[in-house]
Amino acid sequence: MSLLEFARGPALEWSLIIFCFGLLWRIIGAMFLLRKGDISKPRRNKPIRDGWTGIISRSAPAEAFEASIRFQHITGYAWHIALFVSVLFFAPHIEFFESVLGFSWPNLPNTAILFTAAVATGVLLALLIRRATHPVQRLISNADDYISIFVVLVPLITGIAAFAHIGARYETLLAVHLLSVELMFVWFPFGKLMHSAMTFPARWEAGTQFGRRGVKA
Amino acid sequence: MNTAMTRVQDFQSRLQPIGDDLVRIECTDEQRIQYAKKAFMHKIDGRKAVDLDSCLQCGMCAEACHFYEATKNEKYAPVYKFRLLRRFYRRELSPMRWLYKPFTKDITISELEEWGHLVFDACTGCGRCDMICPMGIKISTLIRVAREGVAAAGFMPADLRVIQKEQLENNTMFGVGAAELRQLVDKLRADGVDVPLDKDGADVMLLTSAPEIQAFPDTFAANARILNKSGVNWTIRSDCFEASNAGFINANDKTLDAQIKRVVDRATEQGIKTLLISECGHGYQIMRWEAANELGKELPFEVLSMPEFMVQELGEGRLALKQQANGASVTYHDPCRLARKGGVMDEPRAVLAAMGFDVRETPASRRENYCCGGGCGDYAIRGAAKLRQKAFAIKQREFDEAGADEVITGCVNCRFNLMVGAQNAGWETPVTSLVETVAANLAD
Amino acid sequence: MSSVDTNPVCSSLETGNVEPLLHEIRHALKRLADGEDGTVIDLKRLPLAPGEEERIEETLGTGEVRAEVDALGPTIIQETSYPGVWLITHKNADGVTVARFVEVTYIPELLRSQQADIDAGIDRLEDELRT
Amino acid sequence: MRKDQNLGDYLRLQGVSRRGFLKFCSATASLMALPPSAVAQVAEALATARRPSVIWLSFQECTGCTESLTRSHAPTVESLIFDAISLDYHHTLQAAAGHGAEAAREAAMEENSGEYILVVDGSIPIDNPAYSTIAGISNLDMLKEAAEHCFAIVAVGTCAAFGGLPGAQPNPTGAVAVGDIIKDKPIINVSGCPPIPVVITGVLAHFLTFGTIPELDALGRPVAFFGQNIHDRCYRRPFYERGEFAETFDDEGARKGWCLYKLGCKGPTTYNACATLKWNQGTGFPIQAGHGCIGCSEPRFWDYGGFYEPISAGKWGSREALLGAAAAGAAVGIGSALAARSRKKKAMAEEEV
Repeated sequence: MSLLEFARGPALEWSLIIFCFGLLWRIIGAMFLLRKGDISKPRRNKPIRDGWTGIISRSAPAEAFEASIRFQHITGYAWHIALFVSVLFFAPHIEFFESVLGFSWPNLPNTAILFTAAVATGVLLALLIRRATHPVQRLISNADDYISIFVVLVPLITGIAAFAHIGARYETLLAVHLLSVELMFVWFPFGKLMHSAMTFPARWEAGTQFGRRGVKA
Repeated sequence: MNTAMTRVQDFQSRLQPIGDDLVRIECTDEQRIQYAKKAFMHKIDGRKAVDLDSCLQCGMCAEACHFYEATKNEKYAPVYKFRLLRRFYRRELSPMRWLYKPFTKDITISELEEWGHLVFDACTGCGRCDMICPMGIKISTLIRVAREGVAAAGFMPADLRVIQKEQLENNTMFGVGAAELRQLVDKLRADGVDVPLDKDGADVMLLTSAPEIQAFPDTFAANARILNKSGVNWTIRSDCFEASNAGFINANDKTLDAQIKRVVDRATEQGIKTLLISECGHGYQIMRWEAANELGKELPFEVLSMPEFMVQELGEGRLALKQQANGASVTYHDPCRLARKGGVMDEPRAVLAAMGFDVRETPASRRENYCCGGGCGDYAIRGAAKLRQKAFAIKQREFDEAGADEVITGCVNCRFNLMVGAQNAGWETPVTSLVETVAANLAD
Repeated sequence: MSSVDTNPVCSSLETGNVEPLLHEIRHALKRLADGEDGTVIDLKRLPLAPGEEERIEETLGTGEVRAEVDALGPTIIQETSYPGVWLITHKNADGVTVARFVEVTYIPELLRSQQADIDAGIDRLEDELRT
Repeated sequence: MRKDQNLGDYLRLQGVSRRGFLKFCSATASLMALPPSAVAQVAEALATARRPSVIWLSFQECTGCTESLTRSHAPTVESLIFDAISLDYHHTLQAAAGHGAEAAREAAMEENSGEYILVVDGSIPIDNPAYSTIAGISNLDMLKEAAEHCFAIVAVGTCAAFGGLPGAQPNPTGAVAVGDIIKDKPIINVSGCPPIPVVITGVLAHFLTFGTIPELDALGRPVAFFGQNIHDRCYRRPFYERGEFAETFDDEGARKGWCLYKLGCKGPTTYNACATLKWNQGTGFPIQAGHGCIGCSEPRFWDYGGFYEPISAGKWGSREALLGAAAAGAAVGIGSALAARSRKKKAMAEEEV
């Protein structure tokens, strides 16, 4: 079995199994802890609307905070948009998703993807440098933070290398790229990459809890 | 120096002579850690679990914290303040605790001691960080649990422990009890202000607070004048007038619940329809939003803050206010527990607008307003005075940018803290009370 | 086989290799004019889309000289419309192209009479005269 | 051509002029993927080259490789290369038969011991050597014997190079490649199913010209022909860059000649010279004909998933496995939450005591 076959076959299967297993384990394990309903008389009783407000409003900081967190705001958006465009709209990726999900969607030109991947890599490196140097981030960071950056950075770098044929033959680079993505899948449920799933229940709670007091989340 | 400032200084002096030896806690380090963990264990529910499991460690919350902004001390980042709780959660309650435990440090006694400073001196629980978190984590509620753990371990500042002990045991705060209230009522009656003390069968029961009676009797008087003017059937009980809750400030559930129960029982007994909270931010938050949940039953009465009550009375036409002739400008300082945590933001502005004030907002106001710097008992912690003063510089800058003639607020705690800060900083814009302003502008 | 049109819309295909090739020819010509050596480019080693070779031919055009060498099948040597740029097509006895070069030079080597052939020619001529 | 004659003399005797020889050298250099500037060097080498003896063994094969070679060559320049070598044994092509043929092989091996080139097409069964025999000699024995005194081995076709079709799962004969058996001789793998004929002749031309082993890649293939993948040299590559793909074999994209990646083209992982040398006298190659590359010059290409499955597609067990994992995860999640709840309750009860 070649490295590429291993990456495309058993490694992929097991990483996705661990991913699905861990994802559900963590979300359900956290949400199913005991919680009591709030019985204070709500000022406003529109929990669904407020929940959605929470999910949407936390996508952008309030005006009063904008100046102090502009760097995170801009890099946060640049990172996520560049990452998602690179992941979701590169033709070979779409073929991969189709093989897993069973449906596909239109792709973007490779030059556009190369640009977004370069942006994502650059931004992530900038964020890594900031994490290692900014006093607050340096203080609060633990192994999870650095591992999470690492497992996302490696697929980006190997992906660009595979695309540009830098360093090794295409099939080797492709295999390494796949393996690095699989490493990310495996790490995902156990580290803070889970924020991409947890953000919904967490923001929803913020929306409903503030909403019932008449405060916009 | 005006009389209000004199009274404030007098009140401040009451906070001074508390000796640490009065409240020394005798227990082993292991016991302290166990107490902290037990508090954590109690308070982590499904909601907090989701929050604790969601943190991105982005550090943005630091930018919302006035203590971090004032000092740039990275340990004041809100995310750091609940770190002990997060570690406990990861070790003991999180879904993946079996995996995390070997990689997560246990809580140590020296950490608990250090956090005593971080969660008491350097956190007013204002919740501004809740507003910035991109994940929607209710950070201040997590820090509050951390505070409960640290308090349970006996690392709360002695200043606060004394207050708690006093309220639990004597039902007084800063030495203010029924006698002091009666004394003030008598004085007001002599001045021609009627106060229906201990009147049975009233519809509205007013809660005031020790600092109000002691430092801001004019505020108390203003409440009475407004209530009398609107003509509601109200009362204040000499055995149950305190809105402040030392249990809340000190993060001690026993005291918190005892005080809530005292108020709810008395109000229920009297069959009152409305519990009205004078200018006490946390008193409002507790009675309006926490009491029912703490007692596990819905309250048989409604809870209103003074601004809400005034808007209601203005709307019903039972109150009328004089218009400002000269178009004086004011800035309203949102007490965090009334605004972010209470939802009362439109009402005070409506009342000020009804008097024709030119209301000028600070750059950050309403739900993003900066804390006065002394909330949640912080103003009573002597060791945190310097820190508070640094944070005051932010308020000063904000108020200066708004550029109004006067700062008005709806919480005696905020007012007290702002006045002390202003006094120390030599900043001269007057800080006054909303109800006092209304009382001074009641139309005949 | 070559009569089968495998790409009915081949004119729309482009590898993007044509233009760089033309630039390479231009540089080679300049070098030649500056007194440096000539250059030979092997067209069979370039990935070209169907139709692109024809485009190169069209762009280069035909010049004044056209010669055909008959050695192991025909070889067509065509000067293009750019003097100094020659298109050399080696075919086998069946007329199938086996190699194709662009040669940038004053005169392609293959046009010259070769010393070995001259020597052989002298021998043959002498034999002829002897008889 | 006598064996002691060099190629230059031989060609001259055939009436090939110096011009003709130069043309032959140009074509040969082009064939070997050498730069045009190497023609002089090639000419010099070829003029003095000795005629090599070649023994061609066919094992478990379909004769496609031989067909590829013989069908393609007309009386061309390449054919001169064949004329220039001494093909002493090739059981499909030779006139001799039976014992005579085997005798010729043995004679050639003896006469050119240590110098002859052994060409092999087809794989070798090792589960039971009797699965494939020639003149009663098993392929395994014949290969070992012929390889012992050869100069080098050229494994022609994917079967000889990597085990090929006979080695496809479940590999009933235990077919292996030449390189799996012979370890002490240089082996040049000319893979492909079949290989491009000019690549076969190109490798022979290299021997003829330089008498050395050409530079090889990690899989033992000549870098000159297998150094780049199809994708990098494909004329449809610009469509890949622009993200223009044929989605089916009869859609607008297919008609417009867009990239066949999504239709399973293995170009990016296949190393061969199809995109430049092309097939059928340079007419075209599979991608040009509208079908993706199937990767025939790569080891185990037939076991590599579907020919029409994109290379980036994952090959994994089943969605059921993922659903099962998710269900198990949910169960563990609920279990851990229930355990945490009971821990909490226990802790609370303790305090009340």
